[in-house]
Amino acid sequence: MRVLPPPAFLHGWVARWCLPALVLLLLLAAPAVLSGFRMGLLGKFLTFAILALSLNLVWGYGGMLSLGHGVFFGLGGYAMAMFLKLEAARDKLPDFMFWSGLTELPIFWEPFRHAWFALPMTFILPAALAGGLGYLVFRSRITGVYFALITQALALIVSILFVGQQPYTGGTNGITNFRTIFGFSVTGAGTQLAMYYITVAFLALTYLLCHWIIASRLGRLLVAMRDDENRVRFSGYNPAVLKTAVFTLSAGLAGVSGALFVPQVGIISPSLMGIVPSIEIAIWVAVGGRGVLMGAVLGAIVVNGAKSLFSESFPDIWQYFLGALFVGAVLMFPSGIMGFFRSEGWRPGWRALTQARAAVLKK
Amino acid sequence: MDVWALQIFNGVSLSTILLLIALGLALSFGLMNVINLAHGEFIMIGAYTVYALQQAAIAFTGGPMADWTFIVALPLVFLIAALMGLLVERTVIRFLYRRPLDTLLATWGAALILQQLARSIFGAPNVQVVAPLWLGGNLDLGGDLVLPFKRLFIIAVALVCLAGIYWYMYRSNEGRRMRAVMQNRDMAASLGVSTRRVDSLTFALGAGLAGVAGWALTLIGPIGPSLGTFYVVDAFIVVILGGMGQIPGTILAAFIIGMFNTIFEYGTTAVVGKVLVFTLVILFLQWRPAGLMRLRSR
Amino acid sequence: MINLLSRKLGLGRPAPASGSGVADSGPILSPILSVEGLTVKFDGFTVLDSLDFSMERGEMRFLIGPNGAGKTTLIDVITGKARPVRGRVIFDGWVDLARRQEHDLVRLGIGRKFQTPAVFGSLTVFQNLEVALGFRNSLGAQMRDLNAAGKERVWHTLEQVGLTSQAQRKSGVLSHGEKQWLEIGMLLVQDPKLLLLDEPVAGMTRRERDRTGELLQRIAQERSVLVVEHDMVFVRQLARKVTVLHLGKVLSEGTMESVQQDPQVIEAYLGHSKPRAAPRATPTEESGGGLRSTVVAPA
Amino acid sequence: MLAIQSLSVAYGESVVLSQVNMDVPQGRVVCLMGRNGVGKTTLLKSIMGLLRPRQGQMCFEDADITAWPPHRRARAGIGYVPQGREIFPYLTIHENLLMGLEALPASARQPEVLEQMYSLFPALKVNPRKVAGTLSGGQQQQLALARALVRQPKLLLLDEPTEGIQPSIVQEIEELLHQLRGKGDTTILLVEQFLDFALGVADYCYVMEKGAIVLEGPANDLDQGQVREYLSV
Repeated sequence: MRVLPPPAFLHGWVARWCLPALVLLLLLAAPAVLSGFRMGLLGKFLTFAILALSLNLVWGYGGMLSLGHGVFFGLGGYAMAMFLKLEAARDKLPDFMFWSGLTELPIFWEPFRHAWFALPMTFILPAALAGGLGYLVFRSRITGVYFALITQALALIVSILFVGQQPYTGGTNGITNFRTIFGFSVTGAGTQLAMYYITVAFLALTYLLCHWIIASRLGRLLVAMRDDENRVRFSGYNPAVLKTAVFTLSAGLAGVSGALFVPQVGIISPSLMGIVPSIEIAIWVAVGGRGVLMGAVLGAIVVNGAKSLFSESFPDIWQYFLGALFVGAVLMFPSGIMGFFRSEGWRPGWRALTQARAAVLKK
Repeated sequence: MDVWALQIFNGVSLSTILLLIALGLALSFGLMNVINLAHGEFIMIGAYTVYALQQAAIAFTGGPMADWTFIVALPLVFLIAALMGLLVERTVIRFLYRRPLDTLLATWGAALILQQLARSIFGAPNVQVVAPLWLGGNLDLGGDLVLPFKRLFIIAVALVCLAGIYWYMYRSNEGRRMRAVMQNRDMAASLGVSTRRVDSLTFALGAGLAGVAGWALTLIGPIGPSLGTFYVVDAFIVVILGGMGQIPGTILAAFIIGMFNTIFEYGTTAVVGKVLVFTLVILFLQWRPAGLMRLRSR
Repeated sequence: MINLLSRKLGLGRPAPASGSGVADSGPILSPILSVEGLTVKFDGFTVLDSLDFSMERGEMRFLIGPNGAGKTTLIDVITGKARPVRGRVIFDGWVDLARRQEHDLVRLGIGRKFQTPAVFGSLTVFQNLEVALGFRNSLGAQMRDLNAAGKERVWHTLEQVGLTSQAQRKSGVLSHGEKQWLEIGMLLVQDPKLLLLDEPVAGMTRRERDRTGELLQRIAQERSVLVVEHDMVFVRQLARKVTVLHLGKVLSEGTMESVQQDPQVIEAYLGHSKPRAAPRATPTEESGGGLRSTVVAPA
Repeated sequence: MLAIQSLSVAYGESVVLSQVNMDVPQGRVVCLMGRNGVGKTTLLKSIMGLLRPRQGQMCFEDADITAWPPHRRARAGIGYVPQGREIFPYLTIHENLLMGLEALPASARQPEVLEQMYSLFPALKVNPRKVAGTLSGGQQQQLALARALVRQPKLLLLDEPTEGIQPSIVQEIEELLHQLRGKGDTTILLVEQFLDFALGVADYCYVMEKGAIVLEGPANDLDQGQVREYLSV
């Protein structure tokens, strides 16, 4: 039985760029109709969308479920926050250091005065951590559940490490009370609008970068590794190096999203990088559709939209709902929103194809 | 000298609790290739069961019985946690055999629901179980060596549990069946063992043990809805270090992690100690990726 | 960064010159593969027993033998999956294969096909070959499309394995036989010196098997091929030289005809190497001694 | 006793058994022959319920067992000695034997019957607390046989019991099969690739090639030359 090919327009150029372009247009137009509060919220979701994209790259395409992406997000966020905090403190000691009894600025804070150092660090710090850990882990051929658990342990350890180092990191409260960014008031409407557009730009760039990668031979190699790592090894590649490279890049992108988050929301704290937020990123991706770039973006926006909707009025129900979402998304909709539209919404022929593919993937 | 003896004592005390938690994880991984992220919630359920029972005793008897509820609670804790484990296994995990990563996410969902349930029933703030008076003292061995009864009691109970597990695994028919399924599922089924039943029982057993760990933790500090998350990650590390699904490896790993944690903590701080242990485990895996013990494979 | 990674990947460099033994590049006449005194044990059970075996350049050799003879284990040792207790495997006259990583072996020119087809199910047939072809590209080069020569090569290989018309289909939906051919194609496109094929026609229909036979004939013109196979019809069709393994040792070697005549081989396949007791009379009525007494204890 | 009708089994895309019909009558020894890789083991696994057939039907003592899980088949009286023994390597000899009683209702699990097995296989009696994985191949095979026989199955599936085993033990196994056949209350389906061994014990033979039965008949009527053709290189 030949399976019908999907409708031509859906897998051609149009399909590839139509939805993203539409989303981009909506995002660009959003500030015109949204209140400042809602726009701020949307801006926050968009940083999460970047984060989800970064996880989708390693998990959706590479098959490595990282439960530690919150850490990379957080490291980027802290790097940015240190810069902003120093700008706010001017020549004085940042307030929380003063409260914790420090008398002078710790040496490793010093370079973060400079944007040329701090901004690249939002990428480099998480990337370096991921690169080091990733190489060790992948080299000893730790995959699957083991990898997930190790990254989860990373999330726990780094978050309690930041809680414990009160004088240097602000402890549980994290770093907050920023004043200006490059001289502009952080809370100013204009700054917020600018930050929003910068975030949209970064989201678009990240999307393009991810698309470029997955559409390249490297991306196909990544998918090949997900399908059958042993075959990749027997095809002459060293999976440890490839995986480390992708994991490193992904962590760097997560760091950038953290850096964009901080000026918009005004805080970074260990509670944003621990176990709970780290694994929530995975559910954004799962709900949106793993292995589909747009899925990660939509998943991050939809789940967080629902979260703010619910948790404003019924915080209890939200927790139950989130739990059910984890169970349900995995048990009933393993291919997420995008997968649903692709398989159920269209012609039966495509459904058959997707099912056949799913069956093969499951194997 | 006394200082070190005390550290070793603390290490043993931590190790036994870790082991109670990790055993369930190791057993269900060895049997079903499944890691249950809701495992920590069984700890929490165990702890809250003690709390609820004590509150009930105080409410109905006005207090005098409260001390004894703590002991009475033990079998009940085991039973309730085991039943919750059975529930999770039957409703979530059994559908996800052979999809380990998906199991992680789905069981995390179950964990969230269980945590919120605890929050809805008992409130979000931490609560404290009142330790029985007779556990309030210390065993004074002279010098600086003062061992709290509470900790000694925990070690004793944990050892009793371990002895029970040992008996169950190596002396009972159910345990023999479980080991057989672990070693060769198809063959065990071909000999007439209902592997589904063994899976469920083992899972429930692991959950029950975690519940007992929760019961023990009520002696150490306050309890809250997310009590389990903190301990269970250490247990994951134990299971990874021990070699997934390896019982002797798990036991050894629990003691190594417990000891190192306590010793590093003593030398530095609690947090730095954890970082050091984590780093050591990662480095150890470079040398032996399959953990301390591994099944020889053909 | 990319350069560094590429070096780590070992992409784009010639075969490592760090082989042990003879320093010079391999003499042309040396065997492509030579196994010397190889012993492998699992749990104390001897799977390969000081096995000596060698293959000439450009040869297509079939490896047969009853169950548990150690055929797959031999391939496992060559590809570094199993570790020998003693002995060594020399490739291309001078490269000792001990403790080589898998990707290193591929770069040396050894390709292995697994028993069950291992292809990348979510990639198209073309992309599968593209991934296989790119193993010498650096990470940076992986970001660019295949050059024209590379594409040409992929198409050429597709034609060789007869999958041209399937090029744009996801390989996961291919039939079993097509997957097998695709995997062979993935090896071919890498232009290996030595091809190890583990039961390439298992589970194939008759027609598929015949096509595979033709394919192997063509492949073997340009490289050395070692095939493990049970399907005797297939072996008979193709084989020039056959090695029979039994209990971890070479039992017989030669043309198919000579091997077939070898009493030891017949014994290994049909009987036990033990002095047989006279058949016992048994009480069951139907099982009269007739046939049994005519059973010739071979050799 | 066991009737198989047009059974087809596939691993993914690759068809391993196609349209196999087979009949194992009560009290007989039926032998299934063929070179390795033709699907003999797959057939036994399907009978045991370890593989799901794509189509076809299996009946055991008039019950349709096609959809039954393995443990239910075991409890109905099917015993299985798999290829490669598959004893439980970290269980003791004694525990392995106890596993053999699993298929019986709890009340019928009499440890006394173990004694019979020990007297049947004295090698196992030497140290029943020994971990089974440390036994030699031949002893493991004896253990696997004992484990299957201890509950006195109505139908015994034997997969290459002589593979890779020293001749003296092969002979013992052969004698055991003769004894079992003599008693007549155990039906045996034997998979074997060695012609002389097979013909030595079987009443009826099937020969398999590429997943299908190509030859069958009473052991003494079988055209030996043809069988050799199928089994040899």
